[in-house]
Amino acid sequence: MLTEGLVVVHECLGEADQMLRRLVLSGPIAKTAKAGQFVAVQVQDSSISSFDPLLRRPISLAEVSPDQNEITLLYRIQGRGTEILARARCGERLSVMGPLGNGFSLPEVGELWLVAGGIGIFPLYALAQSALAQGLSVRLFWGGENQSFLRSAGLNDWQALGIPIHLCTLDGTLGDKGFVTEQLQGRLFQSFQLFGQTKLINIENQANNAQHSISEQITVATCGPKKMMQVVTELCMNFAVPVQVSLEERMGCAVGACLGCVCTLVDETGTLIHKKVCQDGPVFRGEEVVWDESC
Amino acid sequence: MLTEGLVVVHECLGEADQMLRRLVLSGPIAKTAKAGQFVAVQVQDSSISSFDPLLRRPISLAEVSPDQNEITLLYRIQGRGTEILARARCGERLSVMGPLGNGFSLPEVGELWLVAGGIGIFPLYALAQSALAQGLSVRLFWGGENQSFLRSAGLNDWQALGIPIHLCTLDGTLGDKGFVTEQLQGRLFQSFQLFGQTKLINIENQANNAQHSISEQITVATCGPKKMMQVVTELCMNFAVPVQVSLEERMGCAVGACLGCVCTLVDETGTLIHKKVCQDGPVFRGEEVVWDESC
Amino acid sequence: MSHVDLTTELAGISLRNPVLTSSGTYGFGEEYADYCPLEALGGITLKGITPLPRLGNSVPRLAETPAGLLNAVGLENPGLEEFLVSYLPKVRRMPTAVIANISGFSLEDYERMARALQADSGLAALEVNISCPNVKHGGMHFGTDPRSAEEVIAAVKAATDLPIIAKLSPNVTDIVGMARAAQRGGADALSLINTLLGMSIDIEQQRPLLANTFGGLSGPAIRPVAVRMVWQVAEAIDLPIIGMGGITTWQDAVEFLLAGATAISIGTGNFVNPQAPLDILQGIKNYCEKCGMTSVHDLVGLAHKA
Amino acid sequence: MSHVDLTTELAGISLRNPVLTSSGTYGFGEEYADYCPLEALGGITLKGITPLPRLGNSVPRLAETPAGLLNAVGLENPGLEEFLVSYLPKVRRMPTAVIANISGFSLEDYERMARALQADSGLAALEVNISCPNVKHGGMHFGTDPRSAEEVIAAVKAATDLPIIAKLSPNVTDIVGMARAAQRGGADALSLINTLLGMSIDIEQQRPLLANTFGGLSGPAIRPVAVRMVWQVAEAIDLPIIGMGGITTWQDAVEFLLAGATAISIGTGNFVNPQAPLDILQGIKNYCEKCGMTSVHDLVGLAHKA
Ligand SMILES: Cc1cc2nc3c(=O)[nH]c(=O)nc-3n(C[C@H](O)[C@H](O)[C@H](O)COP(=O)(O)OP(=O)(O)OC[C@H]3O[C@@H](n4cnc5c(N)ncnc54)[C@H](O)[C@@H]3O)c2cc1C
Ligand SMILES: Cc1cc2nc3c(=O)[nH]c(=O)nc-3n(C[C@H](O)[C@H](O)[C@H](O)COP(=O)(O)OP(=O)(O)OC[C@H]3O[C@@H](n4cnc5c(N)ncnc54)[C@H](O)[C@@H]3O)c2cc1C
Ligand SMILES: Cc1cc2nc3c(=O)[nH]c(=O)nc-3n(C[C@H](O)[C@H](O)[C@H](O)COP(=O)(O)O)c2cc1C
Ligand SMILES: Cc1cc2nc3c(=O)[nH]c(=O)nc-3n(C[C@H](O)[C@H](O)[C@H](O)COP(=O)(O)O)c2cc1C
Ligand code: FES
Ligand code: FES
Repeated sequence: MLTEGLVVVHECLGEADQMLRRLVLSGPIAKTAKAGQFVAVQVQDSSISSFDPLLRRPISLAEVSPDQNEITLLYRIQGRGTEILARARCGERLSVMGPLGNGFSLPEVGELWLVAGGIGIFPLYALAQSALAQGLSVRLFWGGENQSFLRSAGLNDWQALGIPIHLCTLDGTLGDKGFVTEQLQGRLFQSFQLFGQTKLINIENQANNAQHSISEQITVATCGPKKMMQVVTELCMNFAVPVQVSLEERMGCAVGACLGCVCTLVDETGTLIHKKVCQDGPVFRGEEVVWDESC
Repeated sequence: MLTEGLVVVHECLGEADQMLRRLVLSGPIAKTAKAGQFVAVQVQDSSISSFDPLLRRPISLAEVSPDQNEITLLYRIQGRGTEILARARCGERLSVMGPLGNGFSLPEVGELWLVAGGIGIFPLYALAQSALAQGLSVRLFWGGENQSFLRSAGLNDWQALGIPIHLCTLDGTLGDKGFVTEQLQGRLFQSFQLFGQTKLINIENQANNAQHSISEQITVATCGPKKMMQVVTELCMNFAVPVQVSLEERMGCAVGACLGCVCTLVDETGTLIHKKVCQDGPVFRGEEVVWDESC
Repeated sequence: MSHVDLTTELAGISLRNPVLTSSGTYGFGEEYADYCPLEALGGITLKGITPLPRLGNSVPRLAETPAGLLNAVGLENPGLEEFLVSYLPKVRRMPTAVIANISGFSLEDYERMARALQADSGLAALEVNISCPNVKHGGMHFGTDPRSAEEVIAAVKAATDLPIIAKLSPNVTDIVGMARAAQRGGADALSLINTLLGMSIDIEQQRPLLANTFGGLSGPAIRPVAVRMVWQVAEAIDLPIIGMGGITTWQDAVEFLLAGATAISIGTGNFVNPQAPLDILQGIKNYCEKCGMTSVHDLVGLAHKA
Repeated sequence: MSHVDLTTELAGISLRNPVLTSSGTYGFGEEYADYCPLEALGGITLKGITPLPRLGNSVPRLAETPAGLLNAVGLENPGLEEFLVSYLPKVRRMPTAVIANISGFSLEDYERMARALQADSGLAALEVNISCPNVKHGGMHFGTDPRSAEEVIAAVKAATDLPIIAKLSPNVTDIVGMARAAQRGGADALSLINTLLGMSIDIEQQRPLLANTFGGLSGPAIRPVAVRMVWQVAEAIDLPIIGMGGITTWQDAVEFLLAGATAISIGTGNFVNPQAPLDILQGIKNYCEKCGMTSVHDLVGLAHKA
C-alpha cells in the first residue's frame, strides 16, 4: 500500500544527544499492520521533488494503533536520510509504503522472551503489546550503551507494561555491566534449573535432554546488532528454544523485486539459499540464518 | 560574501494563483548591496544536505534595508527550485551568496524612467527607492498579464511612492490594453513634443536633432522579457536616450568563473564579444547588447 | 475519455502503451502487484536469467549515491530450468506483454536459453543483456566489443522465433557502433541503457562499500547520459528503441520519447515511487492531449525535427 | 595546532595541500577570491585555453540535472596570445600553485601552446585536456583513441619543461588503456575525470535544452563513475592521480584519496558551495587526525589495501 502519512507527532525521544525521534503518522496502514513489519518512508515531504536522497528508508513499526489510525515509528538519526526525515513537521505528508514484510509469529501459549540490543528495542514494543493482549507472559532482556540511552529509548514505557525486565549497559550505569546475552544465558540456565560454573558447551547434552519441556514454554524474539543476534541464536539453539530474529539489510525496492537485500539461510537439505529481508523477512527463524556467510 | 540568511518574513504576495512570494532575509548582505544586484540562494535550509536541486538560484534584490540588516527578495514559483524555496519557514537559514554583479547606475540628475515587463518589476523597486532618495524624478511603465498580476506584484507599494505610473495589461483589465512598449513610445514622442501620426521610422532624423536635450534629461532602466527589453532599447536608441537593461541567463558559479551565463555585446570597434551576466552584468548598456545573436 | 492512442508497436510486438518496467527492478512480475496492476502496463521485463542458477554477490549489494543507486546483485536468479518450470507458466497468465531477459557467459549460454524460449512460451520478446557489468568475465565482454555483440545477437536470433531486443551497455566509447553491431546481428529493437559502471567507498571502513567493489549506477543521476545515447542511436540507426535510465517522472519519460525512444522503461524509479508507471502513463497521456496529439507515436523523435 | 602534514608531492610539484580546483570552473583564479583565499588552496587549474581565441557556444550553455550539471561552454577563452600577455603575468603573483589547461584541435595546436608555456612562466604544471566533449571534431578524438592520446602527450612533453598532467575523458570503454597510453606518452600525472557526455531535452520547446545539443555532465551525479575510474587506474598504473568528479564535501574528497588519488580537485562543487575547498581541506585534516594519521599521504589508496 502506498499512502501519504500525515505527521501528527514528531518529537525528540529522551536526551537530545541520543538523536532519537518518535514519529506518529496517521493513515490507513495502521489497519493491517502487525509487529515486526516495517514501512519504507520517503524522507522529505511528498510535495518536494528531490532525488537526493533517492531511496526510501525502512523503519520498523514500533506501535500500531488501528483504532486511532496511527502508526508510531521510533528511529535514530543515523545519516543523511534520517537527518532530513527529522525535519518533517506536523501537518506535512510523507509518502509511506507498507506494511512490508512478515512480522513476528507469536506462540499460542507460554512465555515470550524479548532480547534487544540498542535500538533493536523499537520493533519489539509492538510485539510485546500484541503478546500481552494475547495473554502470553513477556520478559525483556535489553542491553544498551548506558543509562541515558535506555531511558531515552523508552524504558519507562516498558516498565509501565509491568513485565520482568533485565537490563544491562556497557558502562554499568544501569542494570548489569556487560552484554545482554550473558543475562539471557543466565536466565536460560535458571529455567533449566541448572546452576554452577558449568560452561555452556559442557551442558549441551543436559540441555538437549531438557529440551522438550523448555522449548514448549519459551519463545525468543530478538532484534539488535547482528553479532548479538548470532549469539542469542546460538544460545537458544543450545537449549532448543525457538528464536525469531529480525534482520536488517540495505534495501532498494522493499517488496522483493530487486534482490538487493538478501540474507543467507540454510534450508532443510543443508543447501545455502538466499531470502529477501524485505519480503521473506525481516523476521526469520534464527536456526536457519547463516550468520558468517557472505555469499 | 557567503552568509546564512535568516528567514524573517516569507509570505505569499497577492493572489495565491500568481505564485508570487516575498522573502525577507536578515544578514550582512544588506550593508553593501545596491539596486540591480542579485544574490544566489540555496533553495533548501542549509542544514539539509541534498544535491538535487544542485545549483543556487539567482534572485534580484527587490529591497535593501541596511539599517534593519535585511534584504527583500520577490520571486515567482517557476519550477522545482523555487517550489522548494517557497517552503522555507521563518527561522530557517538559507545559504546566500551576494551581493553579486553590478547594479544599475543612477544618472546624476534628470528623470529615471523604469520600464518593467511582468516580474521584471522586482529589481526596479530598489532602484526607484535609491533614485528618489537621490532626488531624481522617477516614472514607471509597467505591463503585465492582467490586473490581478499587477496588484499581486506590488502595485500598491509603487503607488505609495507617489510617482507617475503607466500601466498596461494584455487583457485590458487595468491600464491600457497592450504592450508597455507602446506606452513608452507614446511618452517618448510626447517628451519630444512631437504629435501626430508620424511613424517612428520617419521621425528618426528629427529625433536625432532633438537628442541632446532629451538624452540629458531621461535615463531608462528596464527589466522584463528579452523581447520587450529589445524593443525598449530600440526605442530609446531612436531617441538617443540611454538605456540600461537587466539581463537573465542560466547561471553556474554566479561569480564569473564558469562562463555559463554569457551574453553577446558589440564593443566600440564593432566586434562581437561575450560578457558574463553574473559578473559584468546583470545590468548592461542596452545599446551594446546584441539581441538576436546566438554565438 | 481519452483521445490519445497509446498503443505502441515495437519489434513486431503490440503493446498496450509505451510504458515498460526494467529487468532486475521488477522481479518476476508479481512483487509490485499491490502498487501497480500489471494490466495497466505496456509490458514488463523479467529479472535476467542465466543457464544455471546463481546466488549472486554478497551483501551489501546496494549503495545510494547522489540521485543514483549502485547495485551489484550479480545476476542472482533461479536458472533456466527452474525458470521454465516455475515461472514461465505464470507468465502466460500475466495480463501484459512479458519480456524475458537473458544473460550468459559464453555464446553457447545465450544460444541455449534462446532455444528454450520460443514464441509459443507466451513471452512477447527476448531481451539480450550483453551489458551486465557485475559479473567478472561476464556480459561485459559481449557488451563492449562490437564483433562479439553481433555474434551473440546473431546466435540468439537464429535460435528463437521471438523478437530480439539487444540491451546495450553505456560503458563504451561508441554507443552507435555497438547499436550498429546489434542491428547487423539481427536485433529487432534496442534497449538503452544498462547501468554505468561505478563504485563507492565507505570512508568509515576504508574499503569499497559494495561487497563486489564495483556496481552498476542507475537512477536519475544517469538520465542525461541515457538521453544522449538514445538521441545518438536514433539519429544513426533505424531500429525501435526502448529508452531507460533514470526515468522517475512523466517528464523524464517524455524526454526519452522526444529523443527518439519508441517505448520507455522504468527501473530504479519504481523504488522511489512504486506507482511511477501509472503516474508516468497518465502524464504522457496528458502531455499528448496538451500538445494536441492523437497518438503517442507522434512524440517519438520529435526533438530531432525541431 | 595541526599535526597532520598536508603537503603533497605530485609530478615533481610540491603542493601546500592536496586540494585543487578544476579547469573551467574556477576562471583564471580571481573570481572566487571573496570566498576562498588562493593561499589556502593546494593549487588551481585555469580555464582551458586554445591557440586562438574562441567565443564558444551559444547560450543556454548550462542545464541542471538530478545532482548534476550539463555544460556546453565550448571552450570560450581569450586564446594563447592574450593569455600570455594579460593573464600569465598575474599567475606569477598568485600565492598558490597554478596549473594551465590546454586544449587543441590538432597535434600542432598542443605543441604550440606547450612551447609557449615553460617552467620559467611561473606555472607549476600543464594539464593537457584531451577530453573536452563539447567541440565538434575537437578534443574528443584525442581523448578516446589511445594512440592519439599517446602522441599528443608525447608532443607536449617534448615541447615544454613543465610537468605534464594528462586529463582523461571518462567516455571510453577502457579507461586503464587510455591511462597507459598517457603514461607511454610521458605524462607525469593524470587528471581523472572530465565530464560524461550527456544531454537534456526541453519538453516545452521539444528540442535540446543546450544550444550545443550535447554537454558535459559534472557534479555529484557522476562521482561513482569517477571513483571507479580512479580506483581502476590506481590499481593498474603507477602515476599520481588528481581525482575529480562530483567532489562537494570532505567525505567525497576522502573517498577519492582512499581510492588512490594523490590530490583531489573541485569543480562544480564550487558552484554549490563557494567555500567548498576550505571546508574540504578542514574535513580532510580532521579525518586524518581522527584516524591518527600524521600525513595525508597515508590515506592515498588505502581502500585497496584493506
Ligand atoms: C527492516 C528494517 C527496519 C528498520 N527499522 C528501524 C527502526 O525502527 N528504527 C531505526 O532507527 N532504524 C531502523 N532501521 C535502520 C534504518 O533504516 C537506517 O538507520 C536508515 O536507513 C539510515 O538512513 P540514513 O540516510 O540516515 O543513513 P545513511 O547512512 O546516510 O544511509 C545511506 C544508505 O544506507 C542505507 N542504510 C544505512 N544504514 C542501514 C541499516 N542499518 N539498515 C539498512 N539500510 C541502511 C540507507 O537506507 C541508505 O540507503 C531499519 C532497517 C531495516 C532494514
Ligand atoms: C540575475 C537574475 C536575477 C533574477 N531575479 C529574479 C527575481 O528577482 N525574481 C524572480 O522570480 N526570478 C528571478 N530570476 C529568475 C530565477 O532565477 C528563475 O526563475 C529561477 O532560477 C527558476 O528556478 P526553478 O528551479 O524554480 O525553475 P526550473 O525551471 O526548475 O530551473 C531549472 C534551471 O534553470 C534555471 N533557470 C530557469 N529559469 C531561469 C531564468 N529565467 N533565468 C536564469 N536561470 C533560469 C534555474 O536556475 C535552474 O538551473 C532571476 C534570474 C537572474 C539570472
Ligand atoms: C537492482 C538492479 C538489478 C538489475 N538487474 C538487471 C538484469 O538482471 N538484467 C539487465 O539487463 N539489467 C538489469 N538492471 C539494469 C536495469 O534494467 C536498467 O537498465 C538500469 O537500471 C537503468 O535504468 P534505471 O535508471 O531506470 O534503473 C538492473 C538494475 C538494477 C537497479
Ligand atoms: C562549466 C565547466 C567548464 C569546464 N571547462 C573545462 C575546461 O576548459 N577544460 C577541462 O579540462 N575541463 C573542463 N571542465 C571539466 C572540469 O574541470 C571537471 O573535470 C569536471 O567538471 C568534473 O568535475 P566536477 O564534477 O567536480 O565538476 C569544465 C567543467 C565545467 C562544469
Ligand atoms: S529491497 Fe528489493 S528485494 Fe528486498
Ligand atoms: S554563472 Fe558562471 S560565469 Fe556567470
